[in-house]
Amino acid sequence: MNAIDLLLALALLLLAGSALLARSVQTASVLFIAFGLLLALVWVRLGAPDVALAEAAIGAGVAGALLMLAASEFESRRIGGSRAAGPRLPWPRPQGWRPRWALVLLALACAAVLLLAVLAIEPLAGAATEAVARNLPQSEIAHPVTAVLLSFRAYDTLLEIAVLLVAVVAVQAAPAPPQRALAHDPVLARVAAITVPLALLVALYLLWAGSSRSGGAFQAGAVLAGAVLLARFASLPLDPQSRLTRPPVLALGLALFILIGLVAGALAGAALGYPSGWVKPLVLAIEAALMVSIGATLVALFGGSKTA
Amino acid sequence: MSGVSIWLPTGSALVLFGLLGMLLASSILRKLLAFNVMGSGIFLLLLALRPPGPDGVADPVAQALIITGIVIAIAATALGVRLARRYHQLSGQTELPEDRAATRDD
Amino acid sequence: MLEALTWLLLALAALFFSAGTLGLLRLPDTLSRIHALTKADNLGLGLAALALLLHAESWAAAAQIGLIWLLALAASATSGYLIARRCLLESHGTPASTLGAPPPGAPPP
Amino acid sequence: METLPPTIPLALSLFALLLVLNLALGLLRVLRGPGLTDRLLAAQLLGSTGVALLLTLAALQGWPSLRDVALVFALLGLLAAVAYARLRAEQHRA
Repeated sequence: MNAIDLLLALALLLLAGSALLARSVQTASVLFIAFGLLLALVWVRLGAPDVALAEAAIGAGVAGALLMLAASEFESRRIGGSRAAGPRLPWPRPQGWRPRWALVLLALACAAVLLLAVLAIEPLAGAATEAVARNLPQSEIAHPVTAVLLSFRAYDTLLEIAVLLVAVVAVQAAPAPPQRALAHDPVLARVAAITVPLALLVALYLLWAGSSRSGGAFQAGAVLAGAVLLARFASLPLDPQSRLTRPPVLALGLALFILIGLVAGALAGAALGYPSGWVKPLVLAIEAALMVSIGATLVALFGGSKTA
Repeated sequence: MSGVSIWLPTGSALVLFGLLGMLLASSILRKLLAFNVMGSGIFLLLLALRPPGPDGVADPVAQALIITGIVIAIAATALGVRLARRYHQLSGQTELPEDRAATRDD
Repeated sequence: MLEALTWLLLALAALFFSAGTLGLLRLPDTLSRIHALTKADNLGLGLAALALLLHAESWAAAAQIGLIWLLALAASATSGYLIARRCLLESHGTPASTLGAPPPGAPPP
Repeated sequence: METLPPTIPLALSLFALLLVLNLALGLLRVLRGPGLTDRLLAAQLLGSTGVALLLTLAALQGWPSLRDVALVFALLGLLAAVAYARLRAEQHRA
């Protein structure tokens, strides 16, 4: 089994290095997607399927597509020759960057210190794991990660959703450049017509699965966003008016979280607590709202839609 | 134990790659990409320092922290990408002025 | 019997995956490499899925494995088509006028 | 899993190792591949081999949730290719 880990680690470093050294930013973003998928496999090897789900959907899928969109925008103008910045190669610069040795040495020193530090740390074998396992029956949520996210450390998640909302407000404040409409592709349209509903179903399934095993609002929201983006790339008329990315939908998750946190918390005697017996429906309600808001947020972060 | 310790050097190396990328790359998008690679390295260290229990499942607190981290990273990346696109739209540049100056001096 | 069948299916799957990798390593041009990857690897995936179906713990799990295989098949066929098309367009220089023309029903780009 | 016949875990482990080996070798080729398109094959490679690896590990370790990860992999491999092909198509028409 260690051979698998070793090969995965080598492949991961290889992909990270080549993504950073790639000649064009487009190539770099393509390799970054592969890096994210490989990292998801590494999470699986480390026993963290929840993280693997989030990484595959958000880290590889949405982040990669985001970088790819910007890269194609930047490089298309360059190839189109509309820039007056003097003669240039089709790609930014042969190597992308030139080494400056002082900085390289500084970074090497930082990494060396980091490695020495983490090697010196005695791994905390299961202290938190035991604490979670001990309190799990009391939380009435079967899956430990979901219990941590929505019960034990619910304030963390609440603030995280608030950060997402702030980010999307900031992104929408900077207007996106207009996007060109995509031509119709019959093969893609047919495949997407089957895949998109399936992806929506998978999102619901992950949401439901989160209460008993890996899954939950974040992963489900990311798959939802992936489905909407896929529909957009295939010029399918899913959400043609961009209703999904309007403010009420974006704020729904945070609003319901706060509301339930206060009302149910008052009944339970602690803010963000849940009265016993009501935990499962309340958590599921919060997660459903979070899924919709997170999906909408990721789509909104991606930028304005333009239908053909 | 030995299975986990492979990931400590791997995570540190990813942090190094990300750091180098953020310091040396001139294009904004490359810097964002490097930022994400560096973040992945940190997450890897976080989880590698909490070895999985007897059932093979990793520490749920560390998992929850990393999931939160991934979501925050995408929010920051998206904001950076949008600002870069806006900057490109207004100035036609894909690099910040100080990076352009630095690479021109070399 | 079940055991022997599993070994056989996994061995065949391994053979196809290896063939796909060999094709990726040795074939001369991009289009052939796409072909090696999308065909051989998916056959390998199908055989592996069949082997794992034999040991699925429930009907739901078996259905999920089948669904994943179908989805991977559709995804890889579509991606293969899209990538190959893009590759062709790029190797032909001025793409929009020849191969990249949108179909009659589509709005003008 | 305890219900598996004795030699099956061995077969699955060997198969998983072989898949990772294929993955690493294939990646080498993809990284050296001359064209930009060759690089996208990295995502493709991870799509098919990654799904197979996840399904194998799901059976080997008895974690059904790994099949959910495989499902997401299959869906997102498509998204990557589509985004790439569509966005570049746009670029060439510009």
